Amino acid sequence: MDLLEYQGKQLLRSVGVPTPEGEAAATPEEARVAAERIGFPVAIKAQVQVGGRGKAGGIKVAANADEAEAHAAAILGMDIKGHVVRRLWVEEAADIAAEFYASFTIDRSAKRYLGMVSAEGGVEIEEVAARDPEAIAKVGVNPLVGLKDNAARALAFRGRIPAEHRKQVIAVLQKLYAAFVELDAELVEVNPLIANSRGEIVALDAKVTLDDNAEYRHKQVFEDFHEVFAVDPQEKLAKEKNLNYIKLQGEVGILGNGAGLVMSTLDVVAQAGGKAANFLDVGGGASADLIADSLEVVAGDPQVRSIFINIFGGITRGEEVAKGIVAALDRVEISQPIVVRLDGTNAEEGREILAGNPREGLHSSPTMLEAAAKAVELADAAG
Amino acid sequence: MDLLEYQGKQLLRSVGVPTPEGEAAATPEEARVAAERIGFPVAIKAQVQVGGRGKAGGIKVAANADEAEAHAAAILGMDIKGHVVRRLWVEEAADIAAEFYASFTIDRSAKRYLGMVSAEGGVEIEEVAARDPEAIAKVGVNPLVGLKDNAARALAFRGRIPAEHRKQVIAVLQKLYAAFVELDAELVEVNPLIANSRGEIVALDAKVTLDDNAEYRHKQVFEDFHEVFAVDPQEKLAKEKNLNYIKLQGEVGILGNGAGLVMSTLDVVAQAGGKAANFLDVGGGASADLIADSLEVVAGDPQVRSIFINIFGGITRGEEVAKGIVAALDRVEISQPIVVRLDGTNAEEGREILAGNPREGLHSSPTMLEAAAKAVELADAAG
Amino acid sequence: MAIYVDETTKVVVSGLTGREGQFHALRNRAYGTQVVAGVTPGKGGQDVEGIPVFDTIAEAVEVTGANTSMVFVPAPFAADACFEAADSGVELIVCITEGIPARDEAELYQYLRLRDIAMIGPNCPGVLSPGKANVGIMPTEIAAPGRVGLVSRSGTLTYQIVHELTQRGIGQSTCVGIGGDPFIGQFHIDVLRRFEADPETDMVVMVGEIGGDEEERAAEFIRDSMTKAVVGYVAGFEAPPGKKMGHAGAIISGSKGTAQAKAEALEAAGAKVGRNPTEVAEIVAGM
Amino acid sequence: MAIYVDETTKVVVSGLTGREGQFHALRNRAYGTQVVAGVTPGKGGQDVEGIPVFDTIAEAVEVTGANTSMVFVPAPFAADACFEAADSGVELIVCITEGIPARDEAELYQYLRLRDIAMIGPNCPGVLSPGKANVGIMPTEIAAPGRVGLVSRSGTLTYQIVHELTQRGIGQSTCVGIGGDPFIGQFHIDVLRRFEADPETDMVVMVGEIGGDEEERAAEFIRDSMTKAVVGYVAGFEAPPGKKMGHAGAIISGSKGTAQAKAEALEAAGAKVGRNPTEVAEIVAGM
Repeated sequence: MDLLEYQGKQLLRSVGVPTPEGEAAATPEEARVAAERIGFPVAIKAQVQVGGRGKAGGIKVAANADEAEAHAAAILGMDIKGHVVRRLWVEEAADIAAEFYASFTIDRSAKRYLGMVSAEGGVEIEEVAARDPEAIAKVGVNPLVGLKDNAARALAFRGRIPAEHRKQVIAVLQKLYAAFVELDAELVEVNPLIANSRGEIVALDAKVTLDDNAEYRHKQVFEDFHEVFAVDPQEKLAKEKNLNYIKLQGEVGILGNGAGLVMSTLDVVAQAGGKAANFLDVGGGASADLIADSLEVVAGDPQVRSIFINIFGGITRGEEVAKGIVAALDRVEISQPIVVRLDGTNAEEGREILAGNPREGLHSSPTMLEAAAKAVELADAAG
Repeated sequence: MDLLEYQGKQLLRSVGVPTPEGEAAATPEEARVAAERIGFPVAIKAQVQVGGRGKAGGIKVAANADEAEAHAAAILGMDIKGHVVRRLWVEEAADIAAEFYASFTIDRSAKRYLGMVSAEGGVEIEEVAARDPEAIAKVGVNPLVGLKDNAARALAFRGRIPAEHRKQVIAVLQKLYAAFVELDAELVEVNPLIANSRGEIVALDAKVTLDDNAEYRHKQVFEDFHEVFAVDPQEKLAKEKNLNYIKLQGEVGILGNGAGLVMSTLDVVAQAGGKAANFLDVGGGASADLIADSLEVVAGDPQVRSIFINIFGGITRGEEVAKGIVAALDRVEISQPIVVRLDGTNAEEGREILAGNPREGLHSSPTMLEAAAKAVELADAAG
Repeated sequence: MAIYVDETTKVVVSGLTGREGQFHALRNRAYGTQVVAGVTPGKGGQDVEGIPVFDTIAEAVEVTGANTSMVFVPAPFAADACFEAADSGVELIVCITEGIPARDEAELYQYLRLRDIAMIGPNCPGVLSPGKANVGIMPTEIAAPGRVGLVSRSGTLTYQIVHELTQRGIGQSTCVGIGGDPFIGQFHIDVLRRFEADPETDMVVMVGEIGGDEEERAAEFIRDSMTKAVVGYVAGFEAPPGKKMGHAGAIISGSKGTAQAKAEALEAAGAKVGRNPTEVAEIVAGM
Repeated sequence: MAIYVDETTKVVVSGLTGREGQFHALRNRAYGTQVVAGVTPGKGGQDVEGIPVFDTIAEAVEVTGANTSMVFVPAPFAADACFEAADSGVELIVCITEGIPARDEAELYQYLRLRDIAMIGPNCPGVLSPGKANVGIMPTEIAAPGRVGLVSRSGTLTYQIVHELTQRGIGQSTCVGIGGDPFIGQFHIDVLRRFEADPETDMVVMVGEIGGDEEERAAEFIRDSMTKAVVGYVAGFEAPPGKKMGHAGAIISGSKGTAQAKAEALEAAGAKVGRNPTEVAEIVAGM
């Protein structure tokens, strides 16, 4: 789960990382009240799960209450790289003496964690990496050993943190690492980590991604922060039904079992000249109900002009899939044509059920490639 | 540092291990007051750094205040295997349904930690090991990984903890392990760990040894618990002067540099027909002052009839040693004859200093073996 | 003799008394695999259709001589079961469980290195050596004994390719589903190394997907150290960056981990790469 | 060529700017050892009598090509310096520091196994290959080049024996002080293995003391795997049980770890055992 800036900051503050005073706001009026409580100048910051909001005009400083309200009104509703701003973070404007970068993340290649620090903060770290890779310290952390003092020091020294800030930066790094581990985070990134004019080190931004697999260990945190961020109503619906669904830009709706097979299905649809409208993996051993729910989600997307159901039975059984399709067609009006490819466990039984329940627009195809071609053809015809 | 029972229990209680209510007492009157506060029946328990106090009569149950005072009077001052009882622990008498054994310690052979659990508690674990080794579960714990749930479970299952107590015992094991690690303990042993009639698991005894090397990490704990337990006045004096001194039973006082060399010195004295009165390692790079302090401690032991100073200079320099000897002889009256063997760094200079300050009873010997023989001969002559 | 599992494999199943564990363990046994023990703490002494259940894996190993652990317990307890297996004396762990937190897997990965024990998974369909043993959840009907090795991150995608191979009369030596998580015990490269050394394997099909750089590393290994032919396939050309495509590990981070880059790396290493499962089978059939 | 340290050894000293570190590093250099760098965080860019100081060991290794770390920092920071050294690219760590908590050493021991790096110590006098290199605090005047290897837990006791050997005209290939703590990086057995393989060593003197069972394990190794003669010595026959004799590791626990048992194990393994340092030297001289 990608947290919003203010959510990440709340977590960091709870482990002792200094962050500026701030309050969340959802309306210009709330922003005004928050700003008055905090005192001026304040920064009004768009809360979106995407970088680059500063350049997009999503951060503005207000010198008084009227300005705060006006900025809030301007930022709320703004579209930043496809993310609509629905929430603001109002915080005391920072007094920046120096801007650094610090993060901990998972290093898949090295099979451990990775700490990164740079004295060049406040800009995208990829830019720094491109311009001067030596300006970024990278230190691997063995998960069994943790962030030893020497590793925290190495990050500060090699990241060229100035001597006068080094000690406090090292202390903050240790807290960030502790938060990274204790929260089961996949990413904890602070950019910029600033030194203010009093020499204090403060996290001025925070990007925290939590590991969804670890939700059971952090029920409260997930509950507190779980808002349906999805812009897309289909993604929202899928989330409610616990489906593994991702909205894409094409017109062929996809439903399959197994992440690899579904990815492969998107690819063969593209090879057949179409574009997938979504990724939807029903997982292993899907029931008829789950199949019906899934079909409803896919069909509800107005962009979808045909639907390709691609199932290779293993734990998932063909007759359950077929029953789910029939049940969904009974339950809701599905206007798009459907192509079904069933193989593997009990595929024969499944095909028989479908053959026994003929519907207009419900097609069967014996192979994945033929099914893809058919689905694309039907989508084109409906276009 | 070996903690007393009640000290260990205080630490275990602080990490959430249930222990009986109790109070320390140093006089029969204090014991009476404590007993009245706790309520009867109470157990009056001798606090000594040695096992087997139960058999020696160091634990008694009192049904009323008079009994409590009488038992306390009887136990205080008792000599248990050379340890004089100077402190009592008064605690609510236990209601024992079952007695188990649990410990965590350092396993030198396997280079990791070792957990041990047995359903046969309340007797010395060595007895159980001799009678039925299978009754003791032993599980190694990698320090980088910690006590995983499966290891705690394995201890409970293989230690034959009855099913009805297993879950709580596992929970206590996890707390004991956490205490073992967080306190930098060398040993945390609970024997017996009891189940009371309400099915609660309670630590009825506690043997905790802390790692002296880790004192700097637990300043408060060491300060709270650091009482001079030493029975021997020489050990007490040595502790005050920060010397590495152990009292032994012989008549030849020993002073050397380096633990291995001092152990070897005890051995050659025995080979020469004598017995060492102590182990004293002045360590590396000893100053004249330290040598003088050490000599004072050794000479102050009334059992000592001759003193053998055995120095092989490395970091320690011969002239410093010689100066220390001369200074000590100036500072205090030393009645025993002294044999000095100096070798290694600046031994020549040292020998010259000694030769330049001749004293009655101060002898030099060129080799360790000759010096040992001489020291034994002098001790015998003085005997 | 086959890689990872064969006739000598003796499986102890953590979570045998659970619904999933029981279902698949019995299927594995029905296929001829020696499923010798189950483990469920507190249920020691029971049995599941004749398979004895123990409280700990170590006890199961001691009594039954099990040499392979298969883990079916729910995610919150699965990493612990793998740690337990690592200390129990087995040589191989096959962890089917999906949804284990990355932190647990990261620690487990490093611990297994310390113990020098191979683990397949987590979040994988297991290993099938057709005609010899099946440890996991792969459907066996679609496979046939033969001399093509297969390694894949994905389950059903693997079945699809196995199915297409078998339909063309091409049997498999061993099919290995290594799992879709970022931290898994055996990566493509580890499996390729075993196939290269396996006298019963002539050719290898390697199925990758977006995310990480393991396919690129495997490509290096293919170029430098493999004498046997490799046919590659990579899923996820259409996957958008920054989205996890079902598998925790299937995510393009920035411009890293794309299917395009992986397919190109494999081709540059001399592997033929099919554009879809059918083409993969056709390439193998043509070799 | 000698074991652990020789002419090719390039030492980076953690704690070079401290009193002890500076004194011994300069002595080591005066003996001819290549002391190429020091490390003190925050003092990077300075130098100690021409030896450049860096902020981190990794940087020192990168710039100077150091292959051996010598650690002289105070106990609260010493284990961390060893962890740092383990990640820095050196092949050998010599940790002189005394008084490191056992927990830190236990974790360090397991981590070094994972990294496959050799560590001498902690709480040791270091390693001396007479005429080639000295890394540590051993006095070099008492040693002479030769073909007898020496391994010992103790400092001054080692010097005593080296001294007695040299006085009898017997030189040493390498003298290794492995340290007196319960968790040390290299135990007797590790050093014996290297001496057995070292073409410049003909015979080995092994000095043990009470505590643990490493001497017993070494005895097994001597019996099973050593072709070279071993002369043994064990200190602590007079040590009472339950008391730490100066070294954190020198303690008889119950009836375990006695000098008697260790000496007997060595003799049973075919080693001649001297009763005191002088007798050890005499036995070697007579062989």
